[in-house]
Amino acid sequence: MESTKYTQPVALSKKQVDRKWWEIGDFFRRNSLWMLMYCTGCCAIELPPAMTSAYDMERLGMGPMATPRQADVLLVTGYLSLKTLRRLIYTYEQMSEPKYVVGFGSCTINGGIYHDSHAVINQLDQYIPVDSYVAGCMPNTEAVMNGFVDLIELIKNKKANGWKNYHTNNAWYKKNQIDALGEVRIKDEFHQ
Amino acid sequence: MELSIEIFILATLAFGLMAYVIGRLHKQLGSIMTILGSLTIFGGIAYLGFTGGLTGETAYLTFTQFEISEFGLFFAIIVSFVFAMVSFFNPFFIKQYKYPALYSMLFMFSLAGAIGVFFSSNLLYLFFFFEFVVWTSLFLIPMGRSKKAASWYYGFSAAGSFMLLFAILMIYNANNGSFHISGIGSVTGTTQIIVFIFMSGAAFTKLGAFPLHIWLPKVLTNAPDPVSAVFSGGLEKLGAFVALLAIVNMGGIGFIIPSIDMYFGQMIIATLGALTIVFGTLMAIRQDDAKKLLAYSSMSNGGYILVGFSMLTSQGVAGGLYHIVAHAIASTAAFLAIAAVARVAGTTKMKELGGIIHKMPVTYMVYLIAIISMAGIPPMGGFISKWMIFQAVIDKGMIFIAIATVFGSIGSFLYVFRPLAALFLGQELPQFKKTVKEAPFFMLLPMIILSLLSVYTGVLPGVIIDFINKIFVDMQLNYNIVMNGFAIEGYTSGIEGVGPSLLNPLLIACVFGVGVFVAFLIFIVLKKSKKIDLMDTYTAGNFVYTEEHLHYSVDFYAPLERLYEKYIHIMKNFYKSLANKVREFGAFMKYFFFTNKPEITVFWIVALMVFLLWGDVL
Amino acid sequence: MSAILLIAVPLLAAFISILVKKVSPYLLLLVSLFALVYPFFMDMSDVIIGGFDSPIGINLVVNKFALTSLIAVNGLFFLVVAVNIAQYKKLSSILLVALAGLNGLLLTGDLFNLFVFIEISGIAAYLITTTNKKPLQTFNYLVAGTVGSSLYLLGLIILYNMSGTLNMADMATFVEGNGMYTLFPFLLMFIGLGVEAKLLPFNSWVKGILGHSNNLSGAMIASVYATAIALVFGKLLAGVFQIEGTLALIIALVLGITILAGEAMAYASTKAREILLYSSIAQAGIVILLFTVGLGAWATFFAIANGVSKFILFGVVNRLTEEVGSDEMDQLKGSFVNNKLIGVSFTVAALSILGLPLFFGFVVKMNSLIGFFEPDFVSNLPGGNFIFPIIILVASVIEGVYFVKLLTKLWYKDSDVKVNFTPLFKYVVVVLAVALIVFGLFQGEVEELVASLINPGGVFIWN
Amino acid sequence: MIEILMNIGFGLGVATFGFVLQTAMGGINRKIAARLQKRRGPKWYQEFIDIFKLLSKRATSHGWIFDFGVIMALGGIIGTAMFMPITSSIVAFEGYDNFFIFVYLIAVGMLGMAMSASGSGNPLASIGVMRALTTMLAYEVPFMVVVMTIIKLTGTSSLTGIAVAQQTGDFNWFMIALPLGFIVAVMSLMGMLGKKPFETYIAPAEIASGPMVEYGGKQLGMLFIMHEITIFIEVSLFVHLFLGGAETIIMFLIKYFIVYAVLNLVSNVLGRFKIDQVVTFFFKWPLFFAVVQAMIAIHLGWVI
Repeated sequence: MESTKYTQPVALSKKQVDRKWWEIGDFFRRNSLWMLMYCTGCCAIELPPAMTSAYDMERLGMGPMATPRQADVLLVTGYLSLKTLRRLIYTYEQMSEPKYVVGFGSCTINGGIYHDSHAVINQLDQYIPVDSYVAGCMPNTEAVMNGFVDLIELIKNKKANGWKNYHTNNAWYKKNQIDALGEVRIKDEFHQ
Repeated sequence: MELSIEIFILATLAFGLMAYVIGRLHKQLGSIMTILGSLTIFGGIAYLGFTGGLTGETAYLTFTQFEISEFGLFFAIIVSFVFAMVSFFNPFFIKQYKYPALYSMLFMFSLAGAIGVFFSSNLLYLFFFFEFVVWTSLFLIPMGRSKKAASWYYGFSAAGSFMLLFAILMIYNANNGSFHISGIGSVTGTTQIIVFIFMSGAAFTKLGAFPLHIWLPKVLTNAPDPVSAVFSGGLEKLGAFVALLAIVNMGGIGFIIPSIDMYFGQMIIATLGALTIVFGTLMAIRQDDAKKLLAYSSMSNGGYILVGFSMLTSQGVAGGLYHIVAHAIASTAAFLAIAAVARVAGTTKMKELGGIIHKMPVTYMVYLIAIISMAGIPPMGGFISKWMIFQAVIDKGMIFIAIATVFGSIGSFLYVFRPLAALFLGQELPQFKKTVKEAPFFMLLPMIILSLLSVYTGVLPGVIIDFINKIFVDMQLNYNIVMNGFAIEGYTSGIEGVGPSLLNPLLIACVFGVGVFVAFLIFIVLKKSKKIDLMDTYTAGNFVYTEEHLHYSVDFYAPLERLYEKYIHIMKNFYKSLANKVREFGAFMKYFFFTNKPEITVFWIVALMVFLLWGDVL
Repeated sequence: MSAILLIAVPLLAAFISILVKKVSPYLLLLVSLFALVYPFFMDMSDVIIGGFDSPIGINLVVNKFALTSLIAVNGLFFLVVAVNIAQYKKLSSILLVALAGLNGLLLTGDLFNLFVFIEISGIAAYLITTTNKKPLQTFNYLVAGTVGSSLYLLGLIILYNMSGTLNMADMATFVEGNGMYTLFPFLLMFIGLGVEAKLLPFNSWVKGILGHSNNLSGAMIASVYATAIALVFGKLLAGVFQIEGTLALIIALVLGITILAGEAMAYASTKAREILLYSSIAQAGIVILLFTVGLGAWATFFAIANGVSKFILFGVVNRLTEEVGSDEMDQLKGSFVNNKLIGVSFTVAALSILGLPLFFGFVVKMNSLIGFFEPDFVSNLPGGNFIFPIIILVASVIEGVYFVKLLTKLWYKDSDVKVNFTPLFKYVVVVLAVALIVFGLFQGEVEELVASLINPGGVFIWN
Repeated sequence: MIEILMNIGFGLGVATFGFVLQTAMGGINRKIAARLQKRRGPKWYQEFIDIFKLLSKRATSHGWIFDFGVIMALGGIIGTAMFMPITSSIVAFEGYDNFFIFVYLIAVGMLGMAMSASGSGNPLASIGVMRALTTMLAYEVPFMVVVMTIIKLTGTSSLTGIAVAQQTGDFNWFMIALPLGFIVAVMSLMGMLGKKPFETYIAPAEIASGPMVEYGGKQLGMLFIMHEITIFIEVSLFVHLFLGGAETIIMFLIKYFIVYAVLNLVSNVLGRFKIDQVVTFFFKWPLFFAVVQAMIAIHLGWVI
């Protein structure tokens, strides 16, 4: 039988307090995933059904957002040319932390049908950390929804740490990015 | 201690002369004299005025008479205060002027004239000082950007002051050859209407009210920066003074319109005041020059004063008077802030400026407080006056006037925000990153004082309300504003069981403070945010490296402006074509009478003779 | 001491100066100084010439009005001469004749005698304007002036035929009794004098003369002659003829149009001299208007104030024009930047004309206007007491605009115009400007002075 | 002193109540809208989650004015909400619930937000602010005319005073007494709340959510709180002015819900105006109706 005697509660260390707060935060974060849709590829076509009455992603607390500052999840929907990669990285770096990335379709995994194109990158993971992939070419809407649920699970289990990896392995990512993009000579496309 | 007001006027003139003499030797020293002078005058008048030590005896200027009235004191304190505050800017701007010594002298002279206007009990000499102000301030204007503004100013001012003169002469005629100021109230019948029309005309020109407003934006834009502040905060108030004499002192003019319980004359003034508000607002919204924008805002605020006065109720008149104080403080502060920017940046065009806040945060705060007051937002002075004017307008049930006042009030929000966004905020343009730095202490000092006063008048209105009540007693008006503790008890209820609605500015300020405190707490306990560069902003993935491309300041309200841009030049064109008509008439006469042929003369002589012989003369 | 000396001495000096050319300039200076000083010591009595009593013989009227006018006109004359004589030595005798003529105009109490002096001073004026080197314009002036004086003479003949007198005082009583019949001759005389006094449709000569004037002729015609003629006009209007009814309407119309058109024309001009000359047309209109409505006392001073101001304005502008070579406003811009003292005086004169406070012009204009509004003042012109003040005020607004334009151009533009003014000219101009300020400041004293021109009945009189 | 502190505490309570109420209401209405579109919709407390999530994130800041503006915005709105009566007897500062305080004090919040948005250096934010202010100019004028009519009729500008005047039977509910004015007020309220068709200044696809473009994390969270309280203030104003206020808190909740839900439903079936269409729209019919209503009520005295 447990003692009913009053015991002084053990003072939590700062780390523990932070952890508790983090867990609370994680609850909110996984129930309110605001997306930034980087719709350059064909997989973007799967998003409208996911959003509307058929699958209704709003019930997961997800919704589209206008700018990277406001968003939590970056959806990369399909193939990514080198030209857009620059912008993707720029956008990803503008998002406020914690931030997650979901890659759509085979293009973000291995290049998909564009795997041998000189203008397209093959593995998104080389350039920015991806937390969850939705495979398929193209993936059907259930798969997309499943991908989101996976992401929610990952956050719950504290495994969606891509954004932390981006900090810790920043040098590696940067190197890959620069290798892919080459030296950028243009300062500004329209107003040189 | 007792001092006569003429001592102050003479002292101001003496300071002006000293400023001139010293200014000839050393520019800055001369302008420092203006600081000393106007501070002395302000201090003296304010101190003696409040302690009752001011007398109107004349020992030297025996040709005129002075009387110390509460409303004269009210205006004199405000205007001399504005002069004193602006004078701090003189030493920093004096180098830009063509005639620095003259500038210092005329600056003081116009103050002397203004004081003379407020205390003269002899209407003729009231006019004397009125005109004196006109020509002394006239020569300050061309030291700024444009020389043309001066002739616009003179044209309108002269028209205004001659209207005043005509009214004064009518009063003189009606009062059996007496020029005493009390005669304004005692004219009757048609004379009263004529006097009212002409005096209001004078007030309108000085106040820059529609339709006699054209000079105001021109002058305020092109005059030297400190002079603009003086005009907007100080000299424009001469118009308010005349308006007070004409609209309030003369009482109701014409017949009463029954459904709103308004006199016809006052109704006209209120309508014109409302138009002033609307025109001023619409024009201010579309300006690109910050000074011009503030100029139109001055115009629109003048309209509030007119509307307030013309209501002829306690709240209306008190609101008008309060607005004079609030606007004098706020617009002086705003103009000074812009002047401080212009001094370092060299321009007041908003499309050429941006991100000044990062180098001039104090100036920014001064401007912010000033515009909060101008937009009539608590807890600043402008809120209280606008509230009273609103209440008065509603009380009368005047819908169209109400529309104008609301429109002006919301509109002011639009235009005052414009410099804030385009000039102070936004991207920090590279050309200002090095050159611009915060104004020196002696420029900040008056601006900060003005800001504090803006807050003070908005939080603790008691002192000014008391003063206004004293004015009511002094002018033998049956008005009164009741203070209930710190609250203004404005609107007495007509329905039983419902208490009157109170306005407690102190409470509002406190509650606002509490709100900000709570918000600050929320802000501070949360995770610290990452500081990033201004250029690191959302561009939909585009790479933009030029600040100008990320700075939105040209045609700020373009969609709104498009709706009325066809109609903006109506009044200006009217006056321009009037001037053209005069010119055409002159050219016509020249053509007909001034050829090089004596035959023409002979012809006219003969023609006139024939005409006379043919007619019924002989 | 007799007032006749004021006419006789200059005439005598004129003859002498023809004989001894070398001393003539000094003689001129001396005589004009004498003419300036002498009135201060004159007795206030009528002078009868030729031994006949006044209705029959010619008399000179010496009264306060005459004295004031003499001092003002002779003073201005002296200054004009003193400043310019070095340049125009040859004109000495003519100027002496002019002086005699002007003094005669102001003194005489006889209408025919007045005609004689008009002719004398007129001829002198034509000769003075020859220095403009614009013979055609001078010729025009000559023609217009001659027509004018002939009309005056014609009117006078008719009057003489009716009344049998030429004496002003006598005529006044006659006119009072026969108002109706004197209209036509009066009108002829009005037109005749109107030519000289620059009233509107009869003044086409002004542009030719003043528009091309030089240092001497500009100041002489616009300042000295204008003042003298205005005062003479005033003498007739206030002392001899009473105007009312239809005639008043016509005169009022002429004067009103003169004032407004003068200002409008000045507004439409871009040349500095033209602006000034048209402005002086308007000013002349105002002065005569004041005389017409019976505000003669202030009108006298109005004329004087205007004369002083115009002396400065024309003097300065003509000198500037001489140096710059053009009187276009745009060419003259910035002229005062390097000539501050002259500039200040010019500004004072201009502001005085505008009637701005601190300056003489304010006192004069204000009191003239107050005159209209005195409770017991009854206007003899149609439109009552209000129309004319409004016309004057409207005119003042227009006037203000172009003067301010002129002033800002001259002061505030950058330029390297450097004009040398002789020290004497500078001195004179500054003294006059100071005088304008002093008279503007001591308003009480001015008012007393003016009051002395008004008899106890409150009506301005000339005798 | 104690009393004032109590009042302030009370006021903060009102603000918190407003926040909770409107946030819940927002969630419920998202649910309703979802049901309308045959979706399940989010949880009713979704808005709370969103806000707390934002507060928990690490934000970016563009300098002190960026943060200062946000604090000023939220502070101003909290301050305004503290004056808001909930029922006729539940008022934090009795007698001081002047209508103009709400109109003007709310403006402090707006100004703070506008300032902060412009301070971010993003042109889209400035455009959004420009549109917001322009819209404000449009809807505020007809609304104020209607309110002025009410103030003129009841003789008080106190919000509880107006509500009581309707409850005691001096007037019908103003939605009945001033039918034209009511229609105008509804339109204005939609403008105030930034509901379609007047949500021009947010326009996510066009100008990337306008003023909010640079916000993320706690600043955005605070602006969301501010937004919720603003809506609370505006809808409550409407309830007190036109629906006779509320005697009890239950009545208040019901009326509040109905107003908000109806507006939400209406806005869900509409598209979006362009900004100049917003202005011309408001200055055409609503202003006209407002003036006609004022004329009828004040000058003719025809109040139902």
